[in-house]
Amino acid sequence: MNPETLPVKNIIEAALMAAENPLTINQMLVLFEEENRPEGKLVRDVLSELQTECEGRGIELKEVASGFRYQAKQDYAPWLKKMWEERPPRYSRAFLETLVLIAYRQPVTRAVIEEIRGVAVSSHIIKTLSEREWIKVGGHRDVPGKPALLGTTKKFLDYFNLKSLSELPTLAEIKDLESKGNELEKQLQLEEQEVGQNSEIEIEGSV
Amino acid sequence: MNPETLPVKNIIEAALMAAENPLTINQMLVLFEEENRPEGKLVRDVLSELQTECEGRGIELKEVASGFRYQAKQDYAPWLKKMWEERPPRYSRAFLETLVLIAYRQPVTRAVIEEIRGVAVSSHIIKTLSEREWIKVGGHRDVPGKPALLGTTKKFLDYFNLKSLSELPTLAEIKDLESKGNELEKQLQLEEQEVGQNSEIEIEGSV
Amino acid sequence: MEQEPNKMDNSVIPEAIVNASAESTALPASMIAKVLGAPIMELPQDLYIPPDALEVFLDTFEGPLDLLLYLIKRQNIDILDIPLAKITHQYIEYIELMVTLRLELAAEYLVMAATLAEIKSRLLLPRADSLDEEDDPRAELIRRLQEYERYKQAAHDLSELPRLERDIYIAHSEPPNLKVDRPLPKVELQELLLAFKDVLKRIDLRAHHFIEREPLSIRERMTEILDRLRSKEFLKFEQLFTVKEGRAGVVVAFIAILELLKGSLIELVQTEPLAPIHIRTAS
Repeated sequence: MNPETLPVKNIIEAALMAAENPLTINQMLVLFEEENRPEGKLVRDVLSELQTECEGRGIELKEVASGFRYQAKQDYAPWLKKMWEERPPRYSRAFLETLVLIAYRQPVTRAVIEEIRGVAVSSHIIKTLSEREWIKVGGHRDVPGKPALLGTTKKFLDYFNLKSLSELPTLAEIKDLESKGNELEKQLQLEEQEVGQNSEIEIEGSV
Repeated sequence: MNPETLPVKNIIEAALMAAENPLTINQMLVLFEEENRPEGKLVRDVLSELQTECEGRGIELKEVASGFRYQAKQDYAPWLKKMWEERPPRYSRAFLETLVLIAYRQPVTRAVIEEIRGVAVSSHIIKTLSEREWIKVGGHRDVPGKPALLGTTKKFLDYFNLKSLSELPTLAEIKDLESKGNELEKQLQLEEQEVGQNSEIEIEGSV
Repeated sequence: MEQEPNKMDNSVIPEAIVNASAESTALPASMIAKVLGAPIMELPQDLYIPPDALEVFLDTFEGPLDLLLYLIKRQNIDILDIPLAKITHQYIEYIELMVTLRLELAAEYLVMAATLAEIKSRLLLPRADSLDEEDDPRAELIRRLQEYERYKQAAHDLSELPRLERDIYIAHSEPPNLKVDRPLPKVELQELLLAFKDVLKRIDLRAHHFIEREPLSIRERMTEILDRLRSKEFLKFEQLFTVKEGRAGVVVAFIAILELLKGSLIELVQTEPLAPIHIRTAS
C-alpha cells in the first residue's frame, strides 16, 4: 500500500471504532480537512483492505444500511453473551414456603397451602414452579371447583439431589435445624441484601 | 501461533471490542466454560500478541486501572474529534486542584484539602466528582464529626489513561529553608531599605 | 482559566479605577481607598489592571496562596527568598482594591493579610544574632506556599495528561446478535428447609396435623398414583403394587391408596362381585 494512504487507513479504522453509529463514506471524508481530503475511491479501497484484514480475526467490518461498522463475529456470540448475563435472581420466601409445603403435603390443593400459610398463594408462584417443572398437577379433587392437586416432580428431586422424597428430613429433624441454621440464615440474609443492591430483577414477595 | 489458541485470541479480541468497559483477565477467563478455560498465562500471551498486532494501525490495546481496552491512538484524535459536535468538557483549576489533592493525599478529609489550598472546598465540585465516580468515600476519620475520607476510583485512573496511581506525575519536592537561613538577615535588611525607598503606602503592623 | 494576568493592558488604568471607586463608594473623589484606616490618595504603581478586568483577574486566583504565588513568581523570586515586606505590601494593595471595588472577597484573603502583617512585624522585632529555621517567622508561610504550589503544578500536569473525551476515544465494535440467557435462581435444600421451619414456627400447633399426618414415602406414592392415573383412565388395583418393593413397599402403596380414597381423590370401581378392582380418579 502506498505509504501516503497509511494514515488515511488508520484514521478510518480508528474513526469506525470510535464512532457511536455506523459511518457512511461521506461521514468519513469530512473527517479530513479539505486540502487533505482523500478521494472517495481511496476510502473505498481502504475499507476493503480493512475488511480483508479482519479475516481470521474476532471482528469484521460490515456494511449495514446506515454505513460501515465493526462488529464482533457471530461465531463468538456464545462466549460474548456471558458479558451480558445477569446474576441469577433469588426466589422469595413465599416461593420457598409454597414449594416446601407442596413437597411435604402432596398431593395438595392451593386451599390447603393457603390455610397453612395463612395467606393467599400467588398464581405467579404456581406458574413459576410449573415452568421450572418442579411441581405438577397430579389430579383434581372431587369437590366443587375441582381444585388441582399439586405434587413435586422427579425434576424437583433431581435438582436437590434426592433419590426420593423420603430422603427429606422429618419434621422433628427440621426443628433441629436451628443450631446449624442460624449461621446459614444470617449468611442468606447478607446475600439477600447484596443481591438486592446489585440485581435488577429482584423477585419479590409477590412472586 | 498454535491453532488451538486461535479461537481464544479471537474470542478475547471480540470480547474486548464488544465490552462496555475495560476487561480484567479474570473477566476474560470466565467467558470460557470451565472445561475449556485457558490458563491465565495464555490469556496474557494473547493480549501481548494483540497488542503487537496494533502496531502500525489506528488503534491500540491499552491496560488501564480497571482492565484492558482498545482505544484509538492519540495521534488520530484531531480527526476523530470531528465526529462530536460538543466540545470535550473543560475542568476548572479549583476542580483539578481538588481532584489532585484527593488523588495524591488519599485517604483525605475535606479539611486537609482546605488547609492546603487555603480556601473552602466547593460542595459542588465534590458532588460532581462523586457523580462522575472519580472519587468515593473510603471511610470516616475517627475524630469528632466523623469527617469522610475521600479517595479516587479506578474510573478516575481509566479516564486519565492510567493503570495505577503510581503513574501520576511526580510531585515537586519541597525545598529546605535551612540552607537559606544564614542569608536571611542580610536579605531582610536589604529588602527593608528597598521597600522604604519605593513604597508609597505604609503598611501598619496589624490588619 | 490559564490566562496570564500580567499580560493585561497597562495603559488605561488610573482614571478608570478612580471612576469605578467613585461610583461605588462614598469616598471623596480624590481618595481611592482606605488602607488600614489611612486614606489612599494615589494608586499603587505596580498595579496595572483595568477594573473591569480586575474581577476576571481575581477569579483566576484560587485563593490567597495562589495570589501570593503570583506576586512572587511575577518577580522571578525563589519562594525561599520571599521578600516579605514587599510581597505583603503588594498583597494588601490588592485586597484594598478588591474592598474598594466592592468585589466579594472570601474571608480567607483577609486572614492571609493578617498573617502577613503579623509575620512582618515579627521580622522587625529586635532578635538574636543568628536565625535558624525554627525562628524564621516566614517558615510556616513558605512551607504552605510550597505545599500549595506543588499541587497547583500537579493539577496542571494532570490536565495535560491524555484523557477520555479529549484525547482518547474508546474503540469498540458492535456485539454480535446475542440471546442472553436469563439464569434461573438457585435454591439450596438448606434454604428450602429453613423456609419450612419458619412456616412450622408460625402456624399454630393445631395446624400441624395438616402436614404431619403421613410420612413422606406415603405422600410421594400418593402423587405417583395420581400421576399414573392421569395418563390412563383406569388402573388395575394390583398394578399399584410391585413385588420387588417388598413388604414395606406394599404397605406404603396400600396406605397411599387409602389416603387417596379418604380424600376423595380416587375411586375404586368393581363392576361385579369378584371382578377385578380398578381405580380411577374421582370424578
